[in-house]
Amino acid sequence: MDQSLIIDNLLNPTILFFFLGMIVVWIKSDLEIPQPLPRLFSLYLLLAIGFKGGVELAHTGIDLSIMKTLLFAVISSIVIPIYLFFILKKKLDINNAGAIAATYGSVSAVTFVTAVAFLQNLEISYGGHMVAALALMESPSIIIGVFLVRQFDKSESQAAKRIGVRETLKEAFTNGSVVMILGSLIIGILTGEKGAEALAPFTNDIFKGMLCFFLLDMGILAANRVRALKNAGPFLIIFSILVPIIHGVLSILISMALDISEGNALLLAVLISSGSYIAVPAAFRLAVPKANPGLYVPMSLAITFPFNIILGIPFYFYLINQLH
Amino acid sequence: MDQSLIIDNLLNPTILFFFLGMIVVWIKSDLEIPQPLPRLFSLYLLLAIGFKGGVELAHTGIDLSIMKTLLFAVISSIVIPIYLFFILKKKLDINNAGAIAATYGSVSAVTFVTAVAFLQNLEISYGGHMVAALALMESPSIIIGVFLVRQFDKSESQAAKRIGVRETLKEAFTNGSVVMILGSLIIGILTGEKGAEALAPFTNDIFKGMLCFFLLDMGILAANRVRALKNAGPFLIIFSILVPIIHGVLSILISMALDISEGNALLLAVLISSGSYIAVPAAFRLAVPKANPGLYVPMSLAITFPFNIILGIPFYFYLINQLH
Amino acid sequence: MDQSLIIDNLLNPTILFFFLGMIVVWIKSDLEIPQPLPRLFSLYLLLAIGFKGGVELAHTGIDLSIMKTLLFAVISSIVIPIYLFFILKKKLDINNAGAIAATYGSVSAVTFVTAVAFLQNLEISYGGHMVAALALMESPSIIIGVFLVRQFDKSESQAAKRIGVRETLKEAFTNGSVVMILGSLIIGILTGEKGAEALAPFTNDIFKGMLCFFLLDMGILAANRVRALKNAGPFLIIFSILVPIIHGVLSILISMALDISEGNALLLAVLISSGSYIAVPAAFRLAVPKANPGLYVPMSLAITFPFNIILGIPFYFYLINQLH
Amino acid sequence: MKPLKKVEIVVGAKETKQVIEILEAQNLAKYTIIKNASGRGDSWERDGFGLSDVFHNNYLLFACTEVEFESVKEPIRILLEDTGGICLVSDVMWLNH
Amino acid sequence: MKPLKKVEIVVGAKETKQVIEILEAQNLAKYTIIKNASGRGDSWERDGFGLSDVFHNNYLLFACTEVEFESVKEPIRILLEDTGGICLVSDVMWLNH
Amino acid sequence: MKPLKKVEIVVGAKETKQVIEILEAQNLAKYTIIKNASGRGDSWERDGFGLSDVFHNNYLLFACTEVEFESVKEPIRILLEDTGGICLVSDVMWLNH
Ligand SMILES: Nc1ncnc2c1ncn2[C@@H]1O[C@H](COP(=O)(O)O)[C@@H](O)[C@H]1O
Ligand SMILES: Nc1ncnc2c1ncn2[C@@H]1O[C@H](COP(=O)(O)O)[C@@H](O)[C@H]1O
Ligand SMILES: Nc1ncnc2c1ncn2[C@@H]1O[C@H](COP(=O)(O)O)[C@@H](O)[C@H]1O
Ligand code: NA
Ligand code: NA
Ligand code: NA
Repeated sequence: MDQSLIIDNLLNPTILFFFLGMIVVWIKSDLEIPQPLPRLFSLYLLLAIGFKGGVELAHTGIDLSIMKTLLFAVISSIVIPIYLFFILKKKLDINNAGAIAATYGSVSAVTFVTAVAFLQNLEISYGGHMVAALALMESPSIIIGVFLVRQFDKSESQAAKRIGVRETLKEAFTNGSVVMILGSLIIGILTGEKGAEALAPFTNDIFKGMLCFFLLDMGILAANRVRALKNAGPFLIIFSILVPIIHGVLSILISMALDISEGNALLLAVLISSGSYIAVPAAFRLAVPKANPGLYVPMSLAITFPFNIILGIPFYFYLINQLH
Repeated sequence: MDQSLIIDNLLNPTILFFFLGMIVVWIKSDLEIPQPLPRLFSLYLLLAIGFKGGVELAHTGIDLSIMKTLLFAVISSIVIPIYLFFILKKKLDINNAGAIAATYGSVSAVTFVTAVAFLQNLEISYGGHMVAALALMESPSIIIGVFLVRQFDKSESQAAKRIGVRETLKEAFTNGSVVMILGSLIIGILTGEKGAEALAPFTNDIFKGMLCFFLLDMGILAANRVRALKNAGPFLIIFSILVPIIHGVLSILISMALDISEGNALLLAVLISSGSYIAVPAAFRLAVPKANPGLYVPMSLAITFPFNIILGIPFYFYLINQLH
Repeated sequence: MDQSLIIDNLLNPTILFFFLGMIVVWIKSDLEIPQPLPRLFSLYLLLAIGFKGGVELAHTGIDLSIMKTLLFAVISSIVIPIYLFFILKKKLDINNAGAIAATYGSVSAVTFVTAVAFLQNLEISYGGHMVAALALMESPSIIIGVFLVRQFDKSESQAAKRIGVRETLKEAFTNGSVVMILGSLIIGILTGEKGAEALAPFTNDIFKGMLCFFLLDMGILAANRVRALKNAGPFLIIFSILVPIIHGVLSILISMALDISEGNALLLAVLISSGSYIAVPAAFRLAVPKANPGLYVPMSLAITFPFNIILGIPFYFYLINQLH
Repeated sequence: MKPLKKVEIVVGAKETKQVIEILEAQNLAKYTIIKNASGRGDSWERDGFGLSDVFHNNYLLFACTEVEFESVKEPIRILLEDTGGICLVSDVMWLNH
Repeated sequence: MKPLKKVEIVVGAKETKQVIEILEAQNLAKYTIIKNASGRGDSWERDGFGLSDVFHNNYLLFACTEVEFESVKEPIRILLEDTGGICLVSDVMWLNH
Repeated sequence: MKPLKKVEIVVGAKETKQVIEILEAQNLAKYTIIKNASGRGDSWERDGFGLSDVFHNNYLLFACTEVEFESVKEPIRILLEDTGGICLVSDVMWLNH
């Protein structure tokens, strides 16, 4: 494998700031990005990526090949939580099995954004509909995860009484990050070229810098959260690295079969292999309070996410290039 | 009336983000712009608009026509609270009558900023002194409102003892948003062309994007605040829409008579028709604590403000165009 | 002395916003930059200045003259706290003598950033290694200050038992601002030209605007903190103005002898004459809790800092020009 | 001054709405909330960081009569059984104005 | 340990200064403030959002002797009558150091 | 409901870690922290502004048995002697779930 891809990725300021964040924790520095500044960066990134995707989508329109890609994306987010649940059920209680399955069926917007920056560096284009894929993939696995838990959990859970099917659906589809990205996407579609140009200094020019800041915070967060996995045992750690690799590779093979372009294939691989740590915990806290966010959030946030942005993205890209 | 003006306005990303904010509340999404991020956006907008106005003003200088405009602006902010008070007194207690009167005598900086963005889209220029008008119009109606309440309220209010005339004046003229806009205006005047250029990427280029973010938050806020008016009765709701229309139209007619340019006439209409929801509640909370901010803030923030930015601005502009 | 230098400096928007901040406090306005927005600006400035310094340094490389400058910088931050300690010991208790000595041996990043903006205005270049000097000068004086206090304080302090030499070293070198600037510097070095260009809109273009915002907050802060010195007596007030002048002048003379360029000599003078108000209080709070931050922080923040950015920088620059 | 019960509840940020719904169901809609609390208990640490609410707690305080408290006691207990958190009750004097 | 009175006050963010002035008038200038509280009471809801302070509450806490509390009790009562809010008093032991 | 001691501590933001270390040393790792408190006491005013933690306080609250409190009482007293701050102890009933 072409090592220069990985090294190039590592010398990217965005990834370097992520490392800086991890170092901050290792040397026990008191550097922190106080709340709610991380929300500012994350809202900004969702707005920028959503808006740009919408503008792009208005330009290209929707054709059969786009529909194909979106369908693939949504189906993956339905199939993955089901098959993972039955594997996880053998090792874990029902609640946590459902939560972890939903986590990996859903997606990580930050990983997506980092992959977008990776593509921009290489000047490789991607479709605006990939942002739609991101938005569409957040919620389905939540519904499925909660449904599976309720199906198999025989105990009379209080939460199940309080939070019914409708509340779960509502919670899954109205999560802040889903609404922000979908809303910005639609606004991007409705806004003409001229409107997009007027926003470009905000949504495009300072994008990379904001991402650096945000990944600095994510590095701090990931390095802090990883501690919670001290007693989690090797199965879950291996799971958090193996699952993205398998999902990434499979996704790339299917993308090839579907004749999906280089850039889009990378983003799909990143979406499918990443795990959620915003929408899923929010919904599961309400619907399945007995699942332990101290477990499934660190898995996706502190292992899968760093793996993906450091090694996964260049590796997936290498694979795509080999197969093209 | 030329419908395309309204539709163009509605398809503006800034206004679309305002709608997104309202939708967030309607679908009960957990999306929120956590405190104090909205303050960041609002401080930024005051700084940017103030500074740009100052730079512009240093360029054009002050002439008789500008003095005329400023005088008109200040007089309107004195006359309006007086006449409104005597109307409102018939329907409401003295305290709330005074507060609502002051609210509509004063101005909304966010409405002003949105109108500026509207003009920028149409590439219509406006004078730097309009920012001075904005700053000058914030405080007078507060003084008058408090004075009227004290005049007509016979109860021995504790607040009147604690907060005298001097404290009220101080509170009215040193409100944070007044100081921020006036300060930035003066700094803009003192700074030369070169200094202004160095700041332009900050004050100009990212301006639209910051406004989008801020209007997203204002949409959430307006949709939340409107609930407080559930039991307010139809009079106040109708008042909150009728008053801006009347004030806007009157202001446009006088502007025509005074031969004020298109862009400036629009901004004046917006200032005069808008209502304050920052400076007035701050001062009234101290000087007239018996007035209910749960009433007069939602009126200006949740009815007048959305009305103005969605329909008012294109309507005023249409009218100005017809009369020119 | 060429008065126009001072007046030019005063009419700089950055400095004007600092004045605005002080006025806000004097007129008792309720304008405030709520927490943690000031941290956002300060983190941004450290990131931007560090990154730019690193990119510059990668360009120029390190030569003997740079090593000379860095050595001079570090030595000054070792010598200053020692000599100041023995002077201060005559007037104050050991704990506060140590804290003030460490304060003036260390540096103020904000003063540095303001001086950078001053140089940019005059289009005078400076070396990327000056950022390294800033980072290297933060910590040594802390170690020395704590060491001196422990040496001379005969009381069996509980803190000394809890916080040993190792903790003090750790605290001094892992302070958030040190890590942020050093980390960004190294990232800047590792990132190539292309990466730097992609970040430029963020790190360069909006830099001045962010500095304005930040100095507005610093003006508010300085004017508030100065009150704490009401009962401090004239010695400390005079100290806070005299010490920067003496250190600035001495530093300039040595810079001339070492043949250091105009821009770099100014930045050195600013570093050496400024006092820390972030790293030093953080470390002293733990290691020497009996020292009073209500004393040494206002000295550097409310007297030395305003003196330096208003009068010091143009004065040092005038002097450098005369001697060149 | 009038004797009342002060009830302090620490729960996850996401769960606060459910506590308030319990109060409202008994017409007990007077309370104060302090957001952004962090803490540790029997479950995972809530360090107050991160983008997801599940690592944030809220602190909720309300003063009410003993009778009023009795009316919400059991629903609160059942909720906390599910969600974790803590509920502390103490005697206070209310400076009625 | 020494018995003291703990006084907790929730008032609008704008009014906090007036509470502190009452304390300072009696040389009772030891207190802790937690800003950004939200809540509901008899008046309008303070949801903690928006640009204006009138939808924000502050939480103020001070420990003092019973005699000291008596000296500020009446002025606080009069202020709260005007501004709304709540004042709760309870017994605590102070771990004097 | 079970009787417990409620311990409230206000200390400088920098010192909070040391309080928690004291608790952890006694296996008392259940607590709630509210950051960004401001206040005044015997030492300099902590107004909650500025870039340095030394002008910020934290509020820490934990509920424990009397025996547990006795085990941390002396170390807390010694720490506060050095760092300033306040520690208040009161009786509460815990709604055990
Ligand atoms: N004994 C306690 N004292 C103070 N706060 C507590 C205590 N136990 C739990 N908490 C708070 O309640 C939250 C949830 O508790 P738990 O469900 O036990 O993990 C913790 O994160 C703490 O903030
Ligand atoms: N019974 C109560 N318990 C807790 N907080 C209260 C109570 N009553 C009022 N408050 C607080 O005091 C604020 C003002 O109260 P009010 O003036 O009654 O609207 C409310 O927004 C609450 O934060
Ligand atoms: N009597 C008190 N009541 C409430 N808070 C206090 C009291 N004394 C001190 N504090 C808090 O503890 C912090 C440090 O106190 P001190 O070390 O006395 O300056 C102060 O800034 C206050 O926040
Ligand atoms: Na996935
Ligand atoms: Na008006
Ligand atoms: Na120095």
